[in-house]
Amino acid sequence: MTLELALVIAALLFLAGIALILLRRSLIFLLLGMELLFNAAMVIALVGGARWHSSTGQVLVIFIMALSGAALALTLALLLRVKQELGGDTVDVLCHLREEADE
Amino acid sequence: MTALLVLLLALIVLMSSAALLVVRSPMHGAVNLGVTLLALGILFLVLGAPFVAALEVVLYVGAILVLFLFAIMLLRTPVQPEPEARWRSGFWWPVILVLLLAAVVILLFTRPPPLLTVIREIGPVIIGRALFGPYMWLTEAVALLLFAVIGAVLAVHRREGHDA
Amino acid sequence: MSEWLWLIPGFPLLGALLNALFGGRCSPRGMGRMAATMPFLSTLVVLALWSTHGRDPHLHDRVWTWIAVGRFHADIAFQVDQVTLIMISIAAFVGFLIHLFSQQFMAGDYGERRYYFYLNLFVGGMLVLTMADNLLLLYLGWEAVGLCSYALVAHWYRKPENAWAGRKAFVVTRIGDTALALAIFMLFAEYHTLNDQQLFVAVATHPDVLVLTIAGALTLIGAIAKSAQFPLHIWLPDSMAGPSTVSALIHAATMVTAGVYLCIRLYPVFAAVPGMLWVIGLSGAFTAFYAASCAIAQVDIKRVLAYSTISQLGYMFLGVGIGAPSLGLFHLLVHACFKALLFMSAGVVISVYNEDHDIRHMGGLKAQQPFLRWVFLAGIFALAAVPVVSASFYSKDAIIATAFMVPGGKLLWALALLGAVLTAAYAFRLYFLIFEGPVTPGEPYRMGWGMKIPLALLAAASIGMGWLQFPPGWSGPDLWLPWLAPVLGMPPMPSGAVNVFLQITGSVATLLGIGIGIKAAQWERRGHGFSRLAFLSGAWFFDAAFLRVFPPAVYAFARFLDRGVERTGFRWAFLGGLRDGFGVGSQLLGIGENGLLSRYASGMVLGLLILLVFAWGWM
Amino acid sequence: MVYSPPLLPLLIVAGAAVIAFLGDALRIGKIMPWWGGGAAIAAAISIMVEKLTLGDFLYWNSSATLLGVYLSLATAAGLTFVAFHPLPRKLSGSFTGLLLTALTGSLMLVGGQNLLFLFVGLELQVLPFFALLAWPGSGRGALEAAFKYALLAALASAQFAIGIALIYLGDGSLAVIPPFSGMAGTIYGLIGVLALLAALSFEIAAAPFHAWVADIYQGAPAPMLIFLSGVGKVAVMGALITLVSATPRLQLPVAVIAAASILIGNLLAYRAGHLRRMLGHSAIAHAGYFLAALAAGPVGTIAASAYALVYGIMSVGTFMGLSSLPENSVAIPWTVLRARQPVLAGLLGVTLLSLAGMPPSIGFFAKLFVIIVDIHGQILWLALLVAFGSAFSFVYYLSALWKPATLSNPDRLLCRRGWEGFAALGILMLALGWVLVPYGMG
Amino acid sequence: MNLGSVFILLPWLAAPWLATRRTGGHCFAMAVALVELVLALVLRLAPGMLHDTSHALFIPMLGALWTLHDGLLGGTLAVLTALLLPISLAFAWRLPEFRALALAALVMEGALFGLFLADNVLMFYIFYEILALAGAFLILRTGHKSRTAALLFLLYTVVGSLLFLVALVGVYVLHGAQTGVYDFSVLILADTRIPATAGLWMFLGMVAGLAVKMPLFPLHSWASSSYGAAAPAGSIFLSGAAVTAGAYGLIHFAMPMLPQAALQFAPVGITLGAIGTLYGAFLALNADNLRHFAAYASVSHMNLAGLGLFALQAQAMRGGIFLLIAHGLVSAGLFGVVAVMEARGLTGEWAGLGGLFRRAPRLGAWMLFFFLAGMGLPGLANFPGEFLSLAGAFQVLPWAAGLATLGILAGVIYFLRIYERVMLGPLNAVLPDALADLRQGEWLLFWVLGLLTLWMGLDPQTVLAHLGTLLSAHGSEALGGGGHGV
Repeated sequence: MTLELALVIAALLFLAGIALILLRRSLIFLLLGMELLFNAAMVIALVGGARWHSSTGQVLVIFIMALSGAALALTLALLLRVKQELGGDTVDVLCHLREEADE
Repeated sequence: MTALLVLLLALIVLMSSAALLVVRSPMHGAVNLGVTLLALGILFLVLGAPFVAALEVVLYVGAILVLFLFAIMLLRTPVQPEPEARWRSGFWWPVILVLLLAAVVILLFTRPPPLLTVIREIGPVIIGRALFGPYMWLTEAVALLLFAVIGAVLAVHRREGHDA
Repeated sequence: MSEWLWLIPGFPLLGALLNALFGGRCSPRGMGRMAATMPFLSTLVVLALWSTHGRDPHLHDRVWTWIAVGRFHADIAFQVDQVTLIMISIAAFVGFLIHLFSQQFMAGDYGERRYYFYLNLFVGGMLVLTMADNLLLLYLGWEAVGLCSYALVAHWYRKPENAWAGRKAFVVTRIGDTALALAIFMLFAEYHTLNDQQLFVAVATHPDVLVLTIAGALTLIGAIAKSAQFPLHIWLPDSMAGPSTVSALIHAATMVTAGVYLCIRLYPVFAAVPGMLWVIGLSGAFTAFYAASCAIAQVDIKRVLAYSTISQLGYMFLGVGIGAPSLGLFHLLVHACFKALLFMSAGVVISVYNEDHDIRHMGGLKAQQPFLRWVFLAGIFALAAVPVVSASFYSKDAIIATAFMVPGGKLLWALALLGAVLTAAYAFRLYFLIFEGPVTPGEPYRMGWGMKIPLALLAAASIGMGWLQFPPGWSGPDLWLPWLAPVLGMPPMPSGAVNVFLQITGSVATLLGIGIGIKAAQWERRGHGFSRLAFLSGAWFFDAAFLRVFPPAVYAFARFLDRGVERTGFRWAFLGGLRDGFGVGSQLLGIGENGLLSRYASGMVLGLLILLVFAWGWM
Repeated sequence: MVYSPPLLPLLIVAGAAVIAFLGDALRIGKIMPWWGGGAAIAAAISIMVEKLTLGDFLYWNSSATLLGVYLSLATAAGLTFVAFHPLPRKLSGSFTGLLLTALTGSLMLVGGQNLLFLFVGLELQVLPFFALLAWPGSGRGALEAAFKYALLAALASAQFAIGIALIYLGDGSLAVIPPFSGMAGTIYGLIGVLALLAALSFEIAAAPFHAWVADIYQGAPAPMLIFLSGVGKVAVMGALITLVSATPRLQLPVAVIAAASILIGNLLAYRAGHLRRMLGHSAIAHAGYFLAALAAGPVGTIAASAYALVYGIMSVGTFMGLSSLPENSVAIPWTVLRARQPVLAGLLGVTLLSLAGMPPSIGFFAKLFVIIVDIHGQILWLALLVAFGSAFSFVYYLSALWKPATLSNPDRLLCRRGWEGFAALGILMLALGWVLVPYGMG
Repeated sequence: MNLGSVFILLPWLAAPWLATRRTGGHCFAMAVALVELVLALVLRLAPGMLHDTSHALFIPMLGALWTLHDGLLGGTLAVLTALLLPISLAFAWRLPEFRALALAALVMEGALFGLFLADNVLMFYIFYEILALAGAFLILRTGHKSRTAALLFLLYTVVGSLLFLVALVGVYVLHGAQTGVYDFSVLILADTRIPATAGLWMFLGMVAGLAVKMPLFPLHSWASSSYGAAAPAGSIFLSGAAVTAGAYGLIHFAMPMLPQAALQFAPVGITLGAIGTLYGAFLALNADNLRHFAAYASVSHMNLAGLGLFALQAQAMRGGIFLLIAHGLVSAGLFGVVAVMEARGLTGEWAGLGGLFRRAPRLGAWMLFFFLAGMGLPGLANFPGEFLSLAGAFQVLPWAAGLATLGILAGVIYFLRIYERVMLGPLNAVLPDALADLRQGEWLLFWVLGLLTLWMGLDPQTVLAHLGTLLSAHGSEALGGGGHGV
């Protein structure tokens, strides 16, 4: 039962992450949502590790952790520049590149 | 027993992520994320991964969340004229999308194959052996990546980029 | 057998080519001389032919292979038999006379070179048509003369109505050409040959009645259109817009007879289908009557003659239809002479009256133009078939008489006889209005020898040509029918009391007609002649109705296809629809591309969702 | 794990990357692009040497070898080209390092036979672009593009992570080949594979994961797009080839995604007013053609790798050409170009035609292979869709070719050098088809 | 390098050279065109010269791509092409866009030669596409310089030809699956056994690709805008030479590959051809200017040719091919007339014309000549083709052929109506006073075209006799006579 429940937690994390990314306006929250997604992946990997009694699950988690951390650091750096140069930290400020209404 | 604990953890995750969804201040968001991450740390312990649990607390709560906090502080505008809108414009379609996604995930989990219930703990030694054994070159690759991230962040924050 | 038959059409065609090549370098006068020489040379060759093979001509000359694919084989090859010999004699000789006449008549015209080009081409085309040994070559000549007819009717192109008349002539005859082409296709599809003689053999051995009926009907349509028979006669009165010489040559002597000639040539095909001949006869008899009834109400000198031509051609068809093609051919010959004469004379009359065609504005010309009066009168005699002294009496009346003899021929006979009355009437009405009565002076006009000789020759022929073949029961020359019998057979001839009755009724009809004609001329002068009868002068309103219906329908259909189908269907609906459809699709999809990050993420999640649904369905 | 020969190319590139990062600090950044180019060529040579050798995690099979050599050479060509471009003047050491890191990731993607390996490769390939797209001196649009790319790519990475975690949960192994035969046995594995497909489809901008691509093409500096499009996407295509050929059941979803991409990409490109956006949208369609080849099953693999290769070459050609124009050009100023850079104009023209699939350019042969394998695989409808899409693409490629445009900023037209390279690329694009054909069919 | 390759590549090499010139190039282009004409005649009259296939670019699985053969049909059409190019260039001589026109036409010529000589269907396809692109370029850069028209032209061709490609690949894959030999050579592909339904679909695809070029009826809409937009001198080449590519592909590739399907398709093809003939005729009747008129007349004729080709019957096919060639000459004459008029500032709108014969009788005479040829007057070039097509098709599908025969009637209606509008009647007041008649050079050109037209009409057998052997070249009895008979 534990593993299934852990998977439910992963699903919860996944859904929450997706909801954050899709619904929130502030870019920070979008990044928070991203972290939830990575955590969901980690939970699943650990469930897998537990299921197969293998260390691979944990190795996977460690890699995910490292890579998501790296990505996050870089994205936050970009976010700071976005704030400085585009003057905001919401999705709405990223609106200059878009399909023109008409040619 | 463990099932109850996990259930409790699930509740915590549910509540904190729900809170994450609705709180206005990024700081509150970060705190809620922290709660979630700590709950996950416990979950990792339950799943027999003490090393990863420790890493979760140390790396995620300790490093990444702090990174967030710094970023939030750097981002904060001195004067907050009005509370920002919580949701992005065009709210309902994504909501429906999320609900549908939830429905599909639930449907998919109605037919799970049975999972093994006996959880054995796998300690840091084994993990370390794995990381520096078969996965050594991958670990090196991640090292390269971190190296690259340093270079990248440096480049991203290079001020005089505009040749001005 | 005779490798020089091609010279006959070759000379005029060469003339046309020389004209086209060097026309710009020569004076129109010189061109005219050259052009006139060519049919003269042809005539010489024809004369040589007469002298060498006149008794029993059977000549063939294959020049080169024209089109040969599989069994579809058509040569440029000429053949001459009795019928052909008559036809080429007419075409070459009358053609030459008209060239001669034109030397003075057309001098100084603004399209003189062009005129001679087409005139030469026409003679050449007509000779090819008549001499062709296969249907395809015949079709070539057929179309070539149609073209020349168009070009010459529209000769004075600066007046839009002339150009229009030419076009009408070509288009209406082309209806027949199309039918003829279809007939050729059918015959080829059935008998796999285009050669006349092989075709006749095949038809005789395997008569497929259905095919022959349809093909015969189509051929008949072709002949009718070319020979201006009802209901496709409508082009001929309008084509009087051309010079009178053209009317004389093309619309009286030669081209319009091509239809009759075709029927005579393909006589075995028609004869193979029961009833087909009678239809031809009916068509001819009705046209003869109908056109005569119209002619009597015309006031334009050339239109009188045009309707008269239609009517006379009707008699020729009647001749073919009653199984007497040799009589039809006889009348064709006679008619060629007197109608060419009448048209040329009419041209002079019109010139005298300063291009006024209205016969009510004429009168008493006999004093001013005595020579013209006499030759014209000879033509009128022939037209009216004045007994004994006119050629037509021997040809036309023979046809009418024979019609009485064939089964189902009483109706045809009655119509033809009625037509004969009317013919005599309008002929003398015409003559009296122009040459008799109070004098309306015209311009002085002096005919040169170049004009007088052709007129005199033709007048003589109009009177004397009939003496080739006396009616049955008369003692006298009996040259025509026996000579033609090897190719066309002997027609059924009346004899005995019936013969006498028929000859008397024919003569009486003519005399009655003359009487009516003289009266009609008087009525006309007083202002209440037949021309007041709109039904008759409007040719039973047939032409008007035709014009009211067909051209507008064609143009409307073209407009419909253009606006309705091409522009609306293909361009607006199909291409435009595609363009707009793509545009709208693109625009709708572009909504997703509004730069909003969350929306992009939504797209990805949507994709994931679809894949997950997919997985769910898969499990 | 000890050193195994197949790793050699990766080690060369990674080592060179580390040195390049240090290059700035050592003030030898100026020569770093050349250094990187040399390293990439060395990697290409070593890949050819290592052809068909099997390592633990990676296998240089024929398509991997082909794409690996191509990726190395394309990076080398791009680096030497960029060496003349003003954009990476500063920090060219870091620039080179990041590109070599991305190349490392790309090679891992192409040759990887292990999901974790692929994941690391993906991250290694994607992360440098976060920075590269927003390279200093490239303006606000580039920043926006970079951030959008970063966020969405992170989302895709998360999906990828979830995907491999699920597969691991289902199969207990991270190797690509062995367990996947039983993939359908568990729902975890199935969902996992689909998540991988979604993530990789995002990276090659296949619909409906395509939304980012036009914005990024529009905003990002053209020199970076040489690599993003001509290297990054091709590498991900290589990973997709590995994944799909190992998982036959994916053919149907791949076919659906391919069809959607062809339709949506072409439709979007139809109205795009901006040249770059048009190219972005058409890239969606190209991803569709690639996937269409992949959907044909085993026979499609070769055609798919050929298409990936061709697509890469065309992208390199396009963006090298566009790199010489001012960044904000919405159309190609043909008249000026013809007068001042005729070779460049010729290259761009040939490239556009090749993208449209005009014979006898390589673009045509690539599409021909796609059609052949689709018909061979009995997915006629997809073959027809490829054909129609290709025909439709003439509309927008040719209007890009015909649209009269003036040069907004004539001074920014790069005039120095490069024409030999352009000419070589153009000839390559015309002639390679003939060389490629035997490979593609053999 | 054998002569055939030189033949194909020479115009392609000349074109870039022309492109680099800023001015002039007239004589160069003309010289190349004339050299090509000589080469074409040499290749046509001495056909053994091509048999050397050692230069074939052999590629596994696609076959020997660059193999040339010396088909009589291809050679004949190549002569036509080579003939039309100098004529087209001569009519364009004084145009400001001469170089663009010459460039496009040279590329088209090379592509046409390539596809006439190609043995490999893929090669044919490649040349076919290049032809389309060059044609679009021609439309884009000459005359009205209409982008829409060029795009429409290209799109129609490209969509169609990609369908052709899909069908071709279908045959190729089937053949490969059956024999293990993957090769695009038509000689090899013709041996494929193809299931009836699939074959029919494939044939439809091929017809869509090839008929669009002719253009056959439902696929014709590009024609009027293309011919209407390009400079008339360019339209000469476009309508006279380029259209033959589609028909050639049909005869030489599509039908031999799928003979059974071709036979099945025959009634549909004949019907479409018949409809198209009349449709084009009626549209020509309602055309709003001279260019569109000539365009629709061309469409009408090509549909008649298509009718002949689809009938798969000895007379009809030869007639169709003959009409194709004749149409090249006649269309050159028609568009030549338009070109001459446009060179004198006459736009071809009806409102600006009328009574022109008075000013330019030579032009009027030639116009009438080509109109007459166009309406299928016997003795001129179109007639043998039209008549044979119809006579042959009549044996296959009488009612449709009968319908198409009405085109003979329609021809006289629209040609004469337009002639009357342009040339006859009173002089239009808006016509410029100083309207020159034909110059010496133009007059000579018309004579060349005219004599050829006359020769083709009077002695078609010279051409037809050679066409007789071409259809059996593939050993395909279905086309030679086993189809719908002789």
